[in-house]
Amino acid sequence: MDESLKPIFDGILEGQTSEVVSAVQNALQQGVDPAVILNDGMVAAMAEVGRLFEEGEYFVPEMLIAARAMQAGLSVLKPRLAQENVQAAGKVVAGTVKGDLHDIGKNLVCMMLEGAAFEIIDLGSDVPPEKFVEAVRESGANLVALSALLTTTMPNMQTTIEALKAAGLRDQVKVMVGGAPITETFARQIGADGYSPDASRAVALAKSLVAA
Amino acid sequence: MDESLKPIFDGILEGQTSEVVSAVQNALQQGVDPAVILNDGMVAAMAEVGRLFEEGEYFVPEMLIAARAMQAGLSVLKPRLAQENVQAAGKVVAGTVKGDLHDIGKNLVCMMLEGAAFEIIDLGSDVPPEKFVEAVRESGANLVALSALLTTTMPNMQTTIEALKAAGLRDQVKVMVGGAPITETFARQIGADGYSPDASRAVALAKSLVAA
Amino acid sequence: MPQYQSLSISNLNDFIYGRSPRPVRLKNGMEIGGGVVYPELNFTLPDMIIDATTLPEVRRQYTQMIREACNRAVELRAPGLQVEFELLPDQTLVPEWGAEVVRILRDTLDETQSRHGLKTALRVTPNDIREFTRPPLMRRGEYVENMFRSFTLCAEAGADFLSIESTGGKEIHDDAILNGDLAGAVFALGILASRDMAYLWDNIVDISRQYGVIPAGDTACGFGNTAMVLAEGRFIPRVWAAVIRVMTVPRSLVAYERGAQGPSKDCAYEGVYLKAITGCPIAMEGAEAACAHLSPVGNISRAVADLWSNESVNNVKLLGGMAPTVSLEQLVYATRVMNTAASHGAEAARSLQSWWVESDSTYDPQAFILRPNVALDLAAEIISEPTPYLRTRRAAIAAAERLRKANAEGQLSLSNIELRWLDRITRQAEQLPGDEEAFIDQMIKSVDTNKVRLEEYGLAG
Amino acid sequence: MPQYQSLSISNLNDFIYGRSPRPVRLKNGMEIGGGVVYPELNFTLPDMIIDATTLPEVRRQYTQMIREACNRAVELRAPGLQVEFELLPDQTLVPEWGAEVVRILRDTLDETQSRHGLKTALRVTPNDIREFTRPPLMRRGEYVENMFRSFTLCAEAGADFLSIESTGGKEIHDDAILNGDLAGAVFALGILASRDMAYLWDNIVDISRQYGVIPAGDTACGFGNTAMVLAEGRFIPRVWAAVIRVMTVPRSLVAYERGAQGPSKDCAYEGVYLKAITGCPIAMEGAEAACAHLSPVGNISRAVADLWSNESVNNVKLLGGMAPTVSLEQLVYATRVMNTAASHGAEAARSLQSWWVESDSTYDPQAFILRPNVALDLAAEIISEPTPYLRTRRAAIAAAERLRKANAEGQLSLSNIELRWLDRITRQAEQLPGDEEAFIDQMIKSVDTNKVRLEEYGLAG
Ligand code: B12
Ligand code: B12
Ligand code: SF4
Ligand code: SF4
Ligand SMILES: [Zn+2]
Ligand SMILES: [Zn+2]
Ligand SMILES: [Zn+2]
Repeated sequence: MDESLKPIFDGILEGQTSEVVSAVQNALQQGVDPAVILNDGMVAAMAEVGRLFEEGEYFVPEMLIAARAMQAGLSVLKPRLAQENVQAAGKVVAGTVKGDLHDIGKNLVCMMLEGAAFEIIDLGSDVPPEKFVEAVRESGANLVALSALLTTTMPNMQTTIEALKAAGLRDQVKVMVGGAPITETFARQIGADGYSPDASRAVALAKSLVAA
Repeated sequence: MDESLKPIFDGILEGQTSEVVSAVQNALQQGVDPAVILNDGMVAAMAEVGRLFEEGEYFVPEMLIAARAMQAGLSVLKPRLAQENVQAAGKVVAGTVKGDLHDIGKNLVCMMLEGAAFEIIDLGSDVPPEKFVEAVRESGANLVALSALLTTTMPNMQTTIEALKAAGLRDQVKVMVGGAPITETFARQIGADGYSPDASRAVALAKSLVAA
Repeated sequence: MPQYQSLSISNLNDFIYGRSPRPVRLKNGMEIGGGVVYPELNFTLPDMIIDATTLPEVRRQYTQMIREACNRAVELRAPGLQVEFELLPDQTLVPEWGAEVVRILRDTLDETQSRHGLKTALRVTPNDIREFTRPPLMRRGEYVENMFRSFTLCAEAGADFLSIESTGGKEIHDDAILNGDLAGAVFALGILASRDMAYLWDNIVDISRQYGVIPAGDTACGFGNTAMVLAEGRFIPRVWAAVIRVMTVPRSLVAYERGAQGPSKDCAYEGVYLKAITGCPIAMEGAEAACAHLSPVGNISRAVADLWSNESVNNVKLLGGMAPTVSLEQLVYATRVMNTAASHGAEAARSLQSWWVESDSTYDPQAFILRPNVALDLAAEIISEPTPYLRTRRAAIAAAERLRKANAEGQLSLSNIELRWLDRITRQAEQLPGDEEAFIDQMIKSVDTNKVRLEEYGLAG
Repeated sequence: MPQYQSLSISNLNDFIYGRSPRPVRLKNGMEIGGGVVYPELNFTLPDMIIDATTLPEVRRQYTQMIREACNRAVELRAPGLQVEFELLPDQTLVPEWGAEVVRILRDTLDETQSRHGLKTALRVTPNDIREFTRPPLMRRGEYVENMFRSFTLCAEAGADFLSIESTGGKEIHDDAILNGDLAGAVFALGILASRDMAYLWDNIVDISRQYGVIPAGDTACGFGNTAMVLAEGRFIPRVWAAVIRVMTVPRSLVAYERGAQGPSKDCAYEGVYLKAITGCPIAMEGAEAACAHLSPVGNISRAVADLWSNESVNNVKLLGGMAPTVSLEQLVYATRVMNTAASHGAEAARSLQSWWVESDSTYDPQAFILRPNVALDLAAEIISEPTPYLRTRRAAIAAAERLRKANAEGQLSLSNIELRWLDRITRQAEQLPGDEEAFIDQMIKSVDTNKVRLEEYGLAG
């Protein structure tokens, strides 16, 4: 790893917001490529955070602190990324479907995706199909992430996918779905592009969907 | 009840084969309408057997004995029914679908249907779709009864229904399905006409299907 | 109004399943907490939509579920059967849809009772739909009106017990859990939730009186079980979830201070504490509720239960039958052994209890804090404080303390990571002011007003 | 070859769960019947077809089921885990398809063991596919070859135990059950099934020796459980199903006489008798197997179990997780309390046992005949006879007798209808000749040769 990236990496791991901000500024001054700062510094750090989480060393509170530190660093980096035309890993419109207020699972998925440098437009919970359509249209997102926790709101995932179709937006986005009652089979049935049983695997899924 | 029907009714209830046979002969000699003997004597007796079963007074062994007595009486009656062009309640092709050897449930359903004066063509178990098609074509049946007990043979019900369609026979028959893993929802999904969770209700279902 | 300044059960020997100092008796003679543990069955719809077009299918589903369950209960000669109907959001948003299901259930229960002599009871749990406005309006608006109308219609339609899983304060608490933020959790539970409970339960108790039904109790499900599920998923530390559970006690106690009589809700594991404090009977759930959520407390949760529940199961087909019937059978067997042991005397019941307790309590701090002796000790500490805020603060301090001690004495073995979290919790707890107003002032500054309307809790001024 | 002329367990005090006189030990040190009761988890595919095109989905399903179950077993710190893979017909018809699944399961079990120290065992149960010819060819033809090839390939692929639910004699027995025909049932079990078992198990024991796996045992599922399920549906009397269960003992015993070592199959409730006679460990199932079939023996079946199973569950989604994971959790809690009680000494274990026994045994004759004391008595009577035929005859006479006595003494309360059936059974039993040849001659005349090929049992000639 580049010398100047180490403090960014460590700062994120330990959730030290101001250290990360100044470390990013330093690196930029030293002329490190913004894309390298992003990928080899920040995303790599969040990947390590993810690994520590998988191993049981970190819990969500630690991840959230790391994520905040990364976001702070990112806000410094963003103008330069835009200048050099570096794209986010993907742009995701996320939400819990209509009638359903469970949002913790969805929030965790968003947090993890953000750590992997996806840009998130989080519509919250109880989101009607029209709102998903509108958000996709306005943002030009290439991914939609739907969550449902109730057996009686699962069908609203299908309704949402159909609304995207009707609006002519279905081809522009990949749709991923999740939540406790959802299965791979159900995802296939309703014409979603992918399903993941948890937030960690949701990141891998999102990456593979945008790559496809 | 007609005086001459009473010994038929009682004979069936008590499973006395030879009594039933001679009682049917008597009634015919006395000029009782064969359709009346069938419906008010025999079918009514089997309905009473069914009621005793529902109440826990009779078990299957008693029902089987009653059914055998009825069959014996029926063989005496049949030529006369044919002469007068009295139709069976319906003609049923029954079987357990391909790959599945569970047949007890199906056998009980057949027994009950027989008691309600349906004519049964029992194809046994592990019956491939072609055999169902052939039997329907040859017998001119108006009902098909499919049974499956394995989650991995349930899909063969659908295959069978499709084979009936492909053979142009789907409109001629109503298809009823059952067996432990089957649900109303599944029955609807595969395009069956009816589902019943047990043998007693299967009779009511069969009657309503042929009436429809 | 009793403020519960001392425990209703103070002797560990009297703290046992099936028996409560203040049993609840229904008109049909069924008594909860009077010596027999009954199964409480809960079921819900499979994957489907509820709207005007699907109502016939909704009716068919509930009819099938209740009929098959009642049949099986009769066949297995259950000593009695309680059924819980937890309304789905749509069934509270349109109160008529919920009440209609109540009537279906009531009819079959009554029929079963009159034909087969099976004693039956029906708990109805409308949904807290106030969150459908964000931030929620807690005391006014259409959602509040429909929610109370749902209670009224369900009472009229034949409920014996009314419950709710109310969510006041949760707007703040979800984030507090995920951030490991003790002050936030205390503010949510000790201030917001407790105030909302007082408002809500005054109303529910009123409705109950009016319709002659029994106000049964509330559950801190959205707090304690959210934390437990997150801990099972290794999203948060187990000690944190355990401490939160104890912190929910003062909040759930408010329902009883306002007139609730029990049985508490199955998923309210804080019921163990409520029973010790109030003497009211409780419903609990454990291994037979794995269909609804996995948990680390599958056996220990039986220790002082008066009703034994499956929490909830969707109406899907298993090889042995529909899932609700399968659950019913499991609950009947689970309660049979409890009642049989109890029929051999108090000592036998305590032996069985002790094996359950021992079988779970060393593995997980969330199980440990359900130990009857631990619950008695901590409950006493909690009610030694005068207000919900101070009780919640005390709960956090005392629970963390007790877990640390248990680990030191080898009754629990916590990892170093968990131990570090325990210290963090204690440090945070010790910073909580002794003065409620001071605490409120401090918290109001940091609260995210996009998420919560403080005025709805009588707070902002 | 031991002919088991006396009981291996003769003292009721030694007849307890978790302990068998002849425990079975695996290479990894896991011992069944050595003092600890382990969960045995069984799972199966959801509604889907198995053919060449769906094999990837089949793999995905089994991989998911075993991974989630192993994870949960580790999280709950199970003392060990046995998994059973009961092959579906297609997986035996094409033996490679079954063996492939065995390999998937083995790999995950091994990985779990090496990474987390969880002791694991794998039972594999090929399907008795001989019935796919009707009437079945029992000893020759393609189906027989594939069935044995399935045993071989599964042993190679990593099974620890081999079992089967063999169906020899069932061609006759199904009708006998439904007709209440005792002589037919005795002919099916005491003559046909017992002869087929000897043939089959000589082969399975050979294959086991060759591949270093353990021949575990057979179940009279197609006899005893068919009758139980029919009795639950009120198709046949409960006393008839109870007597049939006892009559299956001599048939299932044959596997042990030919070299099987246990643990017997979960669904073989006759295992209680087999344990008393052979001293081999047994698997049992009860309330936690309601997912597979309802039963009247949910608690009493725990009394002398060495493995505790869910029988089988399809991979559908419940609210709490996939159904196999839910089952696993339930089994872990059920075994925890057994092992905890036992850790307090033999008397504690016997107390727990006695409550289970008492909780079920008065309600149903099928539960009554599983009472440890009743099983010991009847098992002794059974093995006092020299041949499977005479043992089966004795089983019928003694079981009916014992049930009548229990009813008279108030340990059971049978309806008049059931009592009439009991008399009918005894009358039929008393007409069975003492001479086997005479019985065979008598039966051969009435057997429906469209259903059975007697020469396949070495009979016709
Ligand atoms: C916490 C909780 C609540 C909280 C919600 C808090 C919140 N802000 O979300 C409260 C108390 C408010 C609540 C309310 C209700 N709940 Co609730 N609740 C739960 C509980 C216990 C845990 C859910 C949770 O947060 N889990 C933790 C998270 C991290 O897991 P997760 O959501 O599954 O998410 C993970 C994965 O699924 C995946 N994922 C999730 N979304 C997505 C999206 C994508 C794109 C991808 C790829 C992956 C993915 O990744 C996540 C992280 O790994 C579940 C029980 C359960 N077994 O799930 C019940 C449960 C979902 N609730 C249930 C019910 C019935 C209700 C109520 C109707 C109760 C009532 N009668 O009042 C109300 C309905 C509210 C509404 N209108 O929606 C039932 C549903 C039954 C049914 N018929 O469907 C459940 C199953 C409980 C039960 N067993 O009965 N509930
Ligand atoms: C008896 C039985 C057997 C007997 C079958 C005897 C026979 N001649 O049928 C034997 C031992 C041979 C057997 C074998 C196997 N079985 Co089996 N068996 C059972 C058991 C215990 C009872 C079935 C039964 O007869 N019930 C009594 C009858 C009266 O009920 P019923 O069939 O449900 O029928 C009623 C209704 O469903 C309805 N009905 C039935 N058919 C129809 C049709 C119509 C048109 C209508 C309207 C209604 C209707 O009316 C009937 C009367 O009310 C079930 C358990 C269960 N929970 O069902 C397992 C079960 C079906 N078997 C199972 C398995 C796995 C097997 C085997 C693969 C075992 C093995 N590994 O070797 C083999 C497969 C054989 C094969 N190729 O098909 C599993 C299926 C799992 C899965 N994945 O689907 C089950 C569910 C057991 C379990 N819990 O694991 N089995
Ligand atoms: S955990 Fe279960 S019982 Fe509790 S609110 Fe949530 S859904 Fe209802
Ligand atoms: S009852 Fe269950 S375990 Fe036994 S053969 Fe039938 S399917 Fe297999
Ligand atoms: Zn709840
Ligand atoms: Zn609940
Ligand atoms: Zn089995």
